[in-house]
Amino acid sequence: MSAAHFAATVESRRDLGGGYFILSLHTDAPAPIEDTVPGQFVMVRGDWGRDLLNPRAFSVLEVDGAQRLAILAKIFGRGTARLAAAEPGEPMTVTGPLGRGFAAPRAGCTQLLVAGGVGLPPLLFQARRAAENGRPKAVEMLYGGRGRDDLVLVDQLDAWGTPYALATDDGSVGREGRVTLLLEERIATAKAAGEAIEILACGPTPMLAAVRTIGLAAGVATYLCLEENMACGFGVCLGCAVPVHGPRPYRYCCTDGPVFDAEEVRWP
Amino acid sequence: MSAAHFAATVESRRDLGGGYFILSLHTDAPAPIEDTVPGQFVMVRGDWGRDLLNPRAFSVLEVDGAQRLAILAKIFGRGTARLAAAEPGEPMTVTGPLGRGFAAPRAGCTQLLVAGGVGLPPLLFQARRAAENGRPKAVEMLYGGRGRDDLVLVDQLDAWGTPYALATDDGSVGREGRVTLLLEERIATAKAAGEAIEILACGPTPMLAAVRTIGLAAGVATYLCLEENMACGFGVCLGCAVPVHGPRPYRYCCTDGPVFDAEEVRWP
Amino acid sequence: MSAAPPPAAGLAPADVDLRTRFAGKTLATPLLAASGCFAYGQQFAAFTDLRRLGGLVTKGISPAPRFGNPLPRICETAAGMLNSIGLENVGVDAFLADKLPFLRDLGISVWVNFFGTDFESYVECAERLSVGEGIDVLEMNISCPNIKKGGIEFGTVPEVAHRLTKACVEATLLPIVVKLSPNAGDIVGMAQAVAEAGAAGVSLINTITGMAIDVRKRRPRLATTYGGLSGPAIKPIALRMVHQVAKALPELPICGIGGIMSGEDALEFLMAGARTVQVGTALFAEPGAIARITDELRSLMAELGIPAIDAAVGVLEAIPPEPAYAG
Amino acid sequence: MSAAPPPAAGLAPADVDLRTRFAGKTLATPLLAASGCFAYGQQFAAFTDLRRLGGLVTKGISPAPRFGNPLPRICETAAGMLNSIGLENVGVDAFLADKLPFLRDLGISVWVNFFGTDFESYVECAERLSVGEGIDVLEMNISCPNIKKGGIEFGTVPEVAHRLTKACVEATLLPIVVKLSPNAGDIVGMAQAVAEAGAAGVSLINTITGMAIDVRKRRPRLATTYGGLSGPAIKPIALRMVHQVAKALPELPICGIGGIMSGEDALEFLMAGARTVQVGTALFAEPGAIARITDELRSLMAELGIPAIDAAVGVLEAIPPEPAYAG
Ligand SMILES: Cc1cc2nc3c(=O)[nH]c(=O)nc-3n(C[C@H](O)[C@H](O)[C@H](O)COP(=O)(O)OP(=O)(O)OC[C@H]3O[C@@H](n4cnc5c(N)ncnc54)[C@H](O)[C@@H]3O)c2cc1C
Ligand SMILES: Cc1cc2nc3c(=O)[nH]c(=O)nc-3n(C[C@H](O)[C@H](O)[C@H](O)COP(=O)(O)OP(=O)(O)OC[C@H]3O[C@@H](n4cnc5c(N)ncnc54)[C@H](O)[C@@H]3O)c2cc1C
Ligand SMILES: Cc1cc2nc3c(=O)[nH]c(=O)nc-3n(C[C@H](O)[C@H](O)[C@H](O)COP(=O)(O)O)c2cc1C
Ligand SMILES: Cc1cc2nc3c(=O)[nH]c(=O)nc-3n(C[C@H](O)[C@H](O)[C@H](O)COP(=O)(O)O)c2cc1C
Ligand code: FES
Ligand code: FES
Repeated sequence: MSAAHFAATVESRRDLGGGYFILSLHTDAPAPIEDTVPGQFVMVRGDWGRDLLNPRAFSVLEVDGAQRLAILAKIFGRGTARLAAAEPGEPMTVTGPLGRGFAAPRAGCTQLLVAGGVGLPPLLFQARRAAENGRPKAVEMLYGGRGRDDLVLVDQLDAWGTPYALATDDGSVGREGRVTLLLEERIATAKAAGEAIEILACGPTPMLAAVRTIGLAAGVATYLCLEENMACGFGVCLGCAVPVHGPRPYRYCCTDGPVFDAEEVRWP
Repeated sequence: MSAAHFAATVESRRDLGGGYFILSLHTDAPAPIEDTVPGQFVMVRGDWGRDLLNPRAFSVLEVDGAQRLAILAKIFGRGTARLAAAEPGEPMTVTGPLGRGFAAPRAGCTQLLVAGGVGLPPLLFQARRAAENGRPKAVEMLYGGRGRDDLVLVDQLDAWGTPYALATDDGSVGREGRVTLLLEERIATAKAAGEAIEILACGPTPMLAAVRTIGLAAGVATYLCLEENMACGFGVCLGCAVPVHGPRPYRYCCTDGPVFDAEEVRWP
Repeated sequence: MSAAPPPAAGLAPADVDLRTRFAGKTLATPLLAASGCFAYGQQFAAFTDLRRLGGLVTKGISPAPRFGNPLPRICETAAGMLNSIGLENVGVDAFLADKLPFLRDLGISVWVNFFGTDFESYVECAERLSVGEGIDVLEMNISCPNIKKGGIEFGTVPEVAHRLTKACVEATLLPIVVKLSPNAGDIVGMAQAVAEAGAAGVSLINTITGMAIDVRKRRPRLATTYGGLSGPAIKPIALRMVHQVAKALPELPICGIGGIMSGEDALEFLMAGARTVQVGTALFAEPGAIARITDELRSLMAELGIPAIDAAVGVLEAIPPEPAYAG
Repeated sequence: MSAAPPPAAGLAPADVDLRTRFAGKTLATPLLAASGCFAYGQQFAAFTDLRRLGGLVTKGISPAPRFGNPLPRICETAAGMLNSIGLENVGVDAFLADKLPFLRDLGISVWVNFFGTDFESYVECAERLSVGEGIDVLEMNISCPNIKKGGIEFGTVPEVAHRLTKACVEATLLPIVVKLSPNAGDIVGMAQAVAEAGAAGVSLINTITGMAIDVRKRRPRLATTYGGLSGPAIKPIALRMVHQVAKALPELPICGIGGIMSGEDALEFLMAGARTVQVGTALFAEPGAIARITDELRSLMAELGIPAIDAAVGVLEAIPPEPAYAG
């Protein structure tokens, strides 16, 4: 494992509205941040006393050299509420980068990045890497949320030249309806054109379940970035079991994932 | 009881060195702050989550109108460490003013205020009131600490014209030795001069025990401001029992005290 | 859309009916102040409107006054506190004469917590309290972690608890709710024993015996060495015991206690199977905690579309099973 | 004076001797990693120097591999967490072949936690583990809150625990340390029963059965409904049990466990009577916690003038009595 446990400080916090915020962390410790693969995550914890014991898992949104990384989070419970109030200079501990990320886009095969709500960060990171490598169009983002407030950082896709389509439940931006609608149409187009595609998805579990069903039905390779309750993040507590088909009934979100082949996941 | 439970915010924090600090609190709630008697205390708690459950007790150092009060504290454990890091604007809850304070100086009887370390605040408040009432010399402060860092706010006594004498264990300021040395000498002078005196003391328990022994032996009325572990501060948890002589073996620091007649206290 | 729609299941908070029945009486809300954390109520009048409580449980009363344990009696622990107050109280006579009239006049449910130092004095206490007007429930404390004589067996051996409960039930016309000790190995066995002896319900849980050490002084932090642990730290244990007893004895009314600090905590206990709950330690830091928790419970039930307490009690569903593993 | 004098009792941290003896072996420090919180050790090598540990306890091993419980398996509580991992493990054979060699080579004390699903498989497991080279202690887990069969009685009925311990002690030459369940009503009775059966010591405590509820989903937060509570929340209960057993059975070596997060916590357990301690939950947030706690323990002992572990174990004094009350 090429992860480290290191001290960091909050460099900045940028509020995006709707409870979303970006936390940039800086470290002086030697940490293998630079090698982070999109889909990998970090465990983050502030100076929270004995009340909130365990760190929280966040996909890496972006890295900058060996000393800076950013996460994008949404206020959910106590931990994310604390992070949303973190001020520059506040100390944090970070373990990571952890887990296995997404494969890079292969030549001639477009990756459809299906993002729902707070599932955006690993996919935005994937899009950024593709753009940095001069291939912004090797990926296409399909991004859905409940409303306008749930679609953040879209301007970055514009800047990189990443193709994208949006959907909102309330129709306030992009297509009205679920992001899976966009996915179904895009698969249909690809099939019609004989275009090679694969699906990378991250978001709420019901969305991932729908993406899985669609992907498997269409015979398209589908990779899901999953979230399970985690205590450690590095394969020790065995809390983050993911039910799978195969030689053993469970694999682990933190070490075997968080990215899993949709075929493998034992979901209804 | 004329106490209230109210929300307040930190107005300022002034660090005095040696772990001592003054926290000024401001409230917009109707609170009977103005009527506080020196020796009364408040229970203070920050937004500490579920880890540090109970508020901490602090003698009132000073009040300013109906909306401002200050405490002087020293970093001891987790709670005082949190308070020592509190920033202006931080929300606090306060219960108070609580307990029974010191009697005001009577005409013709000098109050010797024996303060040890963090026992200063109620006695400094007593001195302030005497000065405000135009009788700064109705009290005399005998103030002791381990070293220079433990004697804070002495400039206020100068400003008010309050007579005082200092003692430090290491001799860095004032008399070398315990504050009880000053007390014994002062009692001797008073006896010799036929001067009427009484003793008001606050500080670490061993100091209070010594003051009690000296006061009782000399037949001088002696009042001790005690500290016991408190959960509520208003007579409900029964945690803050003080062993006493009299009809019942215990009285309560928070409601019967914190100021007790030394004769009543059942100490060795 | 210009305005966010109300949540699908939404109700107006004012439409939520917080009334609950327990031991034959109706309480305006399921929230009571716990024994030992509310004294005899007067002190709270300065801080909060006592009429907003569903009810209150007095400090434990014994036949004769008791003076309590040496100090230190309390200390804080992670998300909790230890106490060894020693069941200090004014005794039955002074309680009936000096304390009860104030409580009776509040118009909320009055539960009197009581105990004895041996079998006979338990029965005597129940008997003598029965003359008190305005008492709704006698809550019998069989845990008594802080008194030496008798305490342990009453609270941990089902047969002994059965005999004691039976004798007290026969000594009074008031409903007896038995407050069980979490230190008992078999909480369901204890609940069953007291239910069969005629208890009108059980209160779950009392404090759990614990200890803390001052390493600098090389001494226990409490003069009695051990004390009772309360606060959010024990909530998971309390919830588990409530759930176990509710499953095993669905007809037995349960009053849930342990670490309740919020409306959500209270709803957890209701869903686990409690019909009323008590708030203890939270009152020290926030004398008005019960009014706040009541408001939170009402809003949360409205948000979740739960119209009444009955619709919350014991409604837990199991987590749906995973698809079978075929290897 | 220009420089502050060292505290009267002061010692140089380097002069503090952290060695301790347990079950016939000497450990370099009293701090071990707790079972289930350290897996089989490899993962920690990336984060911390494993040689700084006094020892480690493996995840619980059963004769055959086990796959564990459905999810969710963990959730956080106030100053604690619940888990229902289900004693997932690789089984004896894979453990001996794939995991033990790495551990043996660390040069620290290796304790193998084990359990069975019934009487025979406990004995079988002890027997089959005995061939493993480099194992110092077999820690027998009789708590098993998360497995259905057998678990409960082994951990709560002294006679049953006695029989089981005796059979396992006879099946191996390795010392057997029995890890007791805090869910037992009478912890001293349990300790005595296993000591008389030949246990070389006891580990105190395993997790306490607890529960949490997701009120929005109306479901338990764990798929198994109940799970084991660990973390600082349980420390006062663990300390009390260690102290009770140490008082009753002063000769029985005790390994203290429950919510240890700091050197001061560890010293509390030593003073209560433990000769070694284990750190569990703290390792999740801070994989290097044991090295930090070791440093803190060393400094604190130096500050307090305690030169060696033996001088800390069980040294508690009572709080001096108050002067008599004459009325
Ligand atoms: C691999 C991975 C990557 C993630 N990436 C992101 C991200 O980039 N941005 C983001 O906002 N969120 C992300 N999450 C979810 C994030 O970890 C949870 O929202 C967060 O833990 C909630 O913590 P809380 O204290 O606010 O909530 P609480 O409900 O107070 O948390 C209590 C406990 O539940 C656990 N928990 C609650 N929700 C989740 C969840 N959805 N997944 C895992 N554990 C949970 C927490 O870890 C904690 O132990 C990720 C989760 C995983 C597993
Ligand atoms: C009436 C009264 C007036 C006080 N006035 C002052 C003051 O003006 N300035 C000041 O600095 N301190 C004062 N104290 C002491 C102050 O309350 C403690 O220093 C403080 O509670 C320590 O909290 P902590 O969280 O830092 O320590 P911790 O050790 O973490 O506290 C743990 C628990 O122990 C209790 N505790 C610890 N030490 C004391 C103590 N000495 N007295 C009472 N409870 C204690 C705390 O309330 C808390 O519940 C006063 C205490 C009382 C009872
Ligand atoms: C200081 C204190 C005193 C208590 N006294 C009593 C008592 O006299 N009788 C009783 O049955 N329970 C007593 N209890 C237990 C509480 O009623 C309650 O069962 C326990 O504290 C758990 O609830 P909590 O976590 O909300 O405090 C006391 C608790 C505390 C903290
Ligand atoms: C995730 C997890 C898994 C555990 N697995 C085991 C186990 O396999 N065998 C065992 O005896 N104890 C197990 N325990 C209990 C711990 O070893 C320890 O007794 C308990 O967690 C209390 O210590 P702590 O508060 O330091 O975590 C486990 C604890 C946790 C949190
Ligand atoms: S989070 Fe601990 S094993 Fe995955
Ligand atoms: S602090 Fe609660 S009674 Fe005094």
